[in-house]
Amino acid sequence: MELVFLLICGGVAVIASLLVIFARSTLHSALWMVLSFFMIAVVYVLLQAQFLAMLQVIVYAGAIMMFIIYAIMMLNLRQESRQKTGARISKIIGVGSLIVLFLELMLVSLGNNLTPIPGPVSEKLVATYGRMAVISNFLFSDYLLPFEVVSILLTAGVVGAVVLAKRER
Amino acid sequence: MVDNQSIYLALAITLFIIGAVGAICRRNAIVVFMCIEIMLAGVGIAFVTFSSANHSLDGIFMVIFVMAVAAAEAAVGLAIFLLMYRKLGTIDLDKFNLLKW
Amino acid sequence: MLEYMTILIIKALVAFTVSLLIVAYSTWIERKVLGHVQLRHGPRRVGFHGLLQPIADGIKGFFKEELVPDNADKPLFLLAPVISIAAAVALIVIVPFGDKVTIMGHEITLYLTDLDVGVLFVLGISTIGAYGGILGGWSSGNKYGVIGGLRGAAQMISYELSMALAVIAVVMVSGSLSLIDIVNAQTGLWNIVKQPFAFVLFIICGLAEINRTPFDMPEAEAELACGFNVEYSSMKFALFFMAEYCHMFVFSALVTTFFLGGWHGPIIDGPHWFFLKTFLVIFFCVWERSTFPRLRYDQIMSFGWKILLPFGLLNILLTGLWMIVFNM
Amino acid sequence: MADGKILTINMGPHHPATHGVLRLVLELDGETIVKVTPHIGHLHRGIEKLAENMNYQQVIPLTDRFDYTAASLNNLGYCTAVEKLLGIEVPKRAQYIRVIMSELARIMGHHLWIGSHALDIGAMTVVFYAFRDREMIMNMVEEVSGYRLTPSYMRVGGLARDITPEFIKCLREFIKWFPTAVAGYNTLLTDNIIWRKRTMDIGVISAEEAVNYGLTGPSLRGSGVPYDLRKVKPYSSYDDFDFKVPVGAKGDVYDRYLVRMEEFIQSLNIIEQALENLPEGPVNVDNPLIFNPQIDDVQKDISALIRRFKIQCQGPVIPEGEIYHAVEGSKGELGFYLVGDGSESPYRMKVRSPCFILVSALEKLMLGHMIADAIAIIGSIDIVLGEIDR
Amino acid sequence: MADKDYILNITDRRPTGKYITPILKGLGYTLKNFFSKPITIKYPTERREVSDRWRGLHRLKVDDKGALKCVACGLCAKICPPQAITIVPYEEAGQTRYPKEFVIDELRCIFCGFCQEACPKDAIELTKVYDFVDYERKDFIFDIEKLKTPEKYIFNGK
Repeated sequence: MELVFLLICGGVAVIASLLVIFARSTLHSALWMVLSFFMIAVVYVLLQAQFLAMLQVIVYAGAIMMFIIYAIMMLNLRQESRQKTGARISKIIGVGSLIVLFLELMLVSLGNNLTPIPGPVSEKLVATYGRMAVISNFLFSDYLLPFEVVSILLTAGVVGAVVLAKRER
Repeated sequence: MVDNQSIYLALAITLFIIGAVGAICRRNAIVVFMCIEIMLAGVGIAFVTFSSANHSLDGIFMVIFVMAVAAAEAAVGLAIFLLMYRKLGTIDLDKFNLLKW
Repeated sequence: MLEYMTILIIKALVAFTVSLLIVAYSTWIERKVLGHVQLRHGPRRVGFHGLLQPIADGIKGFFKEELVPDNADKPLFLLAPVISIAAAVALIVIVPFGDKVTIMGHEITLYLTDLDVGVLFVLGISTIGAYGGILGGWSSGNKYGVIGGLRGAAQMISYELSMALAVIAVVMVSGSLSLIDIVNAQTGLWNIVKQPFAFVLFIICGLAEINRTPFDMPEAEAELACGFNVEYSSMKFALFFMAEYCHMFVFSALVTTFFLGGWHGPIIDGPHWFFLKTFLVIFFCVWERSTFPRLRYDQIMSFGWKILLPFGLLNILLTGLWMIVFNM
Repeated sequence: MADGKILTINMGPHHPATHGVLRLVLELDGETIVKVTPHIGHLHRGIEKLAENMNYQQVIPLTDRFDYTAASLNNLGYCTAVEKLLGIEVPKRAQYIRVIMSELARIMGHHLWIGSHALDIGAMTVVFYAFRDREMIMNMVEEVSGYRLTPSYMRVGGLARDITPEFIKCLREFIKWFPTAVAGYNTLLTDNIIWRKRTMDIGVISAEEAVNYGLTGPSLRGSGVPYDLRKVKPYSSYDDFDFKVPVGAKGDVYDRYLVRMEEFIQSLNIIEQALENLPEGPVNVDNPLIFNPQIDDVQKDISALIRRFKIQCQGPVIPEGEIYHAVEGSKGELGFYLVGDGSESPYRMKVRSPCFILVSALEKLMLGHMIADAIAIIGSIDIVLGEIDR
Repeated sequence: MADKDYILNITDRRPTGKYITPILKGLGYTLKNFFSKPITIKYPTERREVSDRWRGLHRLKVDDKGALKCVACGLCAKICPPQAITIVPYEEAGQTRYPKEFVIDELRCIFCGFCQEACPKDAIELTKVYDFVDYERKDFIFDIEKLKTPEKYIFNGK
């Protein structure tokens, strides 16, 4: 069951991601992107990370992609300029080396079965509290500092965005 | 026979590479931005895979923080694109050769 | 396993049928209530007091001419209403109609699923619904549509935040993200008493999310001539329309769940209380629509960001302090 | 759209908020209006030209169709202009009834205004309450004239027929009821924070600019200029009545709104006074060249028959000369410029329609506001396309 | 504009402050109206009574003997502002004149009632029939036969 879902969702995610690159209209790219994120959210669910899946939907599909689509519409990028710059040497080298990297990584990941090291979250813990409770307990104890740092980062991001986008009058 | 975990990892790697290829090949700034998000998503899957294999939450928290960073990145990035569009009339990255304005 | 699946499928069918009937009849309620508020009768030709009107509308929707504008982005134009309705219907999954009942020896829960992250699911999926509007407006190639879509997107993003803040306060007093737990936490005292400010905040933001009157920016018919769905006709328009009412139903159900104690009520708990409260909230939606003028786009934005957001944060702060002081 | 890219949109002629067939070409920067080009003429019927080939009586139904929301006021303006040219004075009773009819018409016009204005801003219910009350007036107008929207009730030299007791009964009921209805509109709109947000400080025009643009009526009075022809140049016994002219101060949409809301009450006040002091007597001038003899006389008296033929075929013969006469319409100064050349039809009829001039101020009012404000502004100056295009 | 005591300054009516109460009042007002009786009628099964002076479809009156009162003087055709009336008179020696043709184009007609006012024989009147409908333009050109019985053309909801 899990495998079937995984293969379907993973496949769709990969295809959608490819279409992000190959779609002509920027808006279509963005929409394929949304689909891809959705599928990744499903993959997170399969990995028992419902919280992450919902975050993925809310943050990526809901907020970030909405921003991007908003920007695309505001800039009115209906069709990209069609002229080709030709495959530059640097691009070919880049893509080539990426493909090599891809093959290497695939070999590593498919070849070796990684042995799990048991961490602090046992099945029992999850069963007693529920996944969300466990996550929140850890988030607000062990990971409090990173959490606060991230909030500062977000604030900085908001301030930066406002400063940048503010029209000089 | 490969187990599920390897497939998750393969998916993560594929997404990462697709994102990287897109980031290299495309010139539209917004598409490049989205490709980077795909790379982050691939990394995220890898994190969660390991996390679930190891019964640890570290991977999940990593992804949560990555998402927060991505959100901040989106806000600032789009503001920059807007500004760039205002300045140059395009968001083609090849035309984007100013170091400061 | 087989028994479990069968029950689940039957439950899903029943839940969706009931929900979609309510959705269909909320259009009837809307027209009837608006009619009577405005000293009219409302529909009354089709069936007794127009009770068959939704069906007549549906049939009419099927037989209308399909129009696709020339400079429309055709795939997106077709996709947009589908996204809209799909996101709206997906929300029905988490609506808790009632508690467990025993039918023919089987213990059946009157909700489709008890998601651990139910609240997040609501917030996430409701944003997806906005894509329908924004894409519909954009893809029809109509300037009014584009403006409507842009307004819809901006409004959605802005009010999602305040809505989340209102819900967080509820989650704080209930101690769970699961809707079932939230309802169960209100056995004695409803959240509207515990969290009156969050209630007001949620109602305001919810009205903005479902694009009802003081905030019906995307389709402000007076200024944008119907906004995002201006080029839609026939069943595609009907889908948008249904999505809107479906959102209204889900919103009402959520208000009931979060603040009005769900299926709890005097004498006997049960789904009848849930439906009664939901209908009251739907009535409120229609009623306020008939009363208020529409805000302006920039006013909605500044209202959301400058008033509701700080208000929501303050509410959370006060709730937290309250909980610390009284050690709940 | 953003960033200096201008989006041009056509608002109208098919648009729910342009009050008919006004076409506005709006140039938008984001949602802010940077240029407004009104296009008019979609409803042009050539009434001024038509009038040149009709006798003075036949023009009356045409005048109904200028400002069809308040038709009796147009009748009044035209008839008083012709009477002035003829140099006759209608009996006091006719004058009072004319005042009642035209004030009812003003209320009718304002009803339509408040309904559509509120509907434009999103308050969809007010229009039905306004029409409930407008319906009462319509019934009264129907009672005396036989038609609801285009009564053609006035004639050169008086009225078509006298009013009926039923009319007076209805009118008394209306006078009793109407303040409650206005209070209802106030409940729904005046204090409502959303309404205030939408109307305050929108479409501001200063008193000086308003005068320079030639605005009249409530749109001018909203800017604080107490110019009301009923007080400034009283006609048709308006100086007999005691009423106030409401003026605003800022000249924004809200001030214009308040002015009109107050005019509801003032008009009702005038009607009440006119009804209480309604003199007895005939309703037509006793002038054999103008007064159409009764049907009973016609069938008995050959001279009456001849007079009827004369009057109906030819109408009153207007001496050579020209006249400009204006009345205070529900939208502003409604002026009739008539040139008589001694024949049965006017040599030239020119209508100074207030809405035509109000449209010219649209650009001034709208620039720098948003689309949503544009429709609030159109609503606030209360234009009727029938009067603009004529 | 000598004395200005008629000016009523309304600037002091601009309300300040109040946010919540007006909104609640407005809601209360609409709720009150929700429970009041609708004022609309269910046309065409219910019809409102129009006034006696109603200017509807024309009728050519007949006298006691069933003959048209009209003598085809043409006054109505002359006064008619949109010129909707066409009359062809006919007269035999020693007889009263009567209209050979009397056609009113009801699509041109603006129902001003001037014909009724002009008629020296009280032969034409405007009835209370206001809702006559048909499918083709030619059906609205009413001749003598149709004008004698305007009641037949009342819309009955079919």
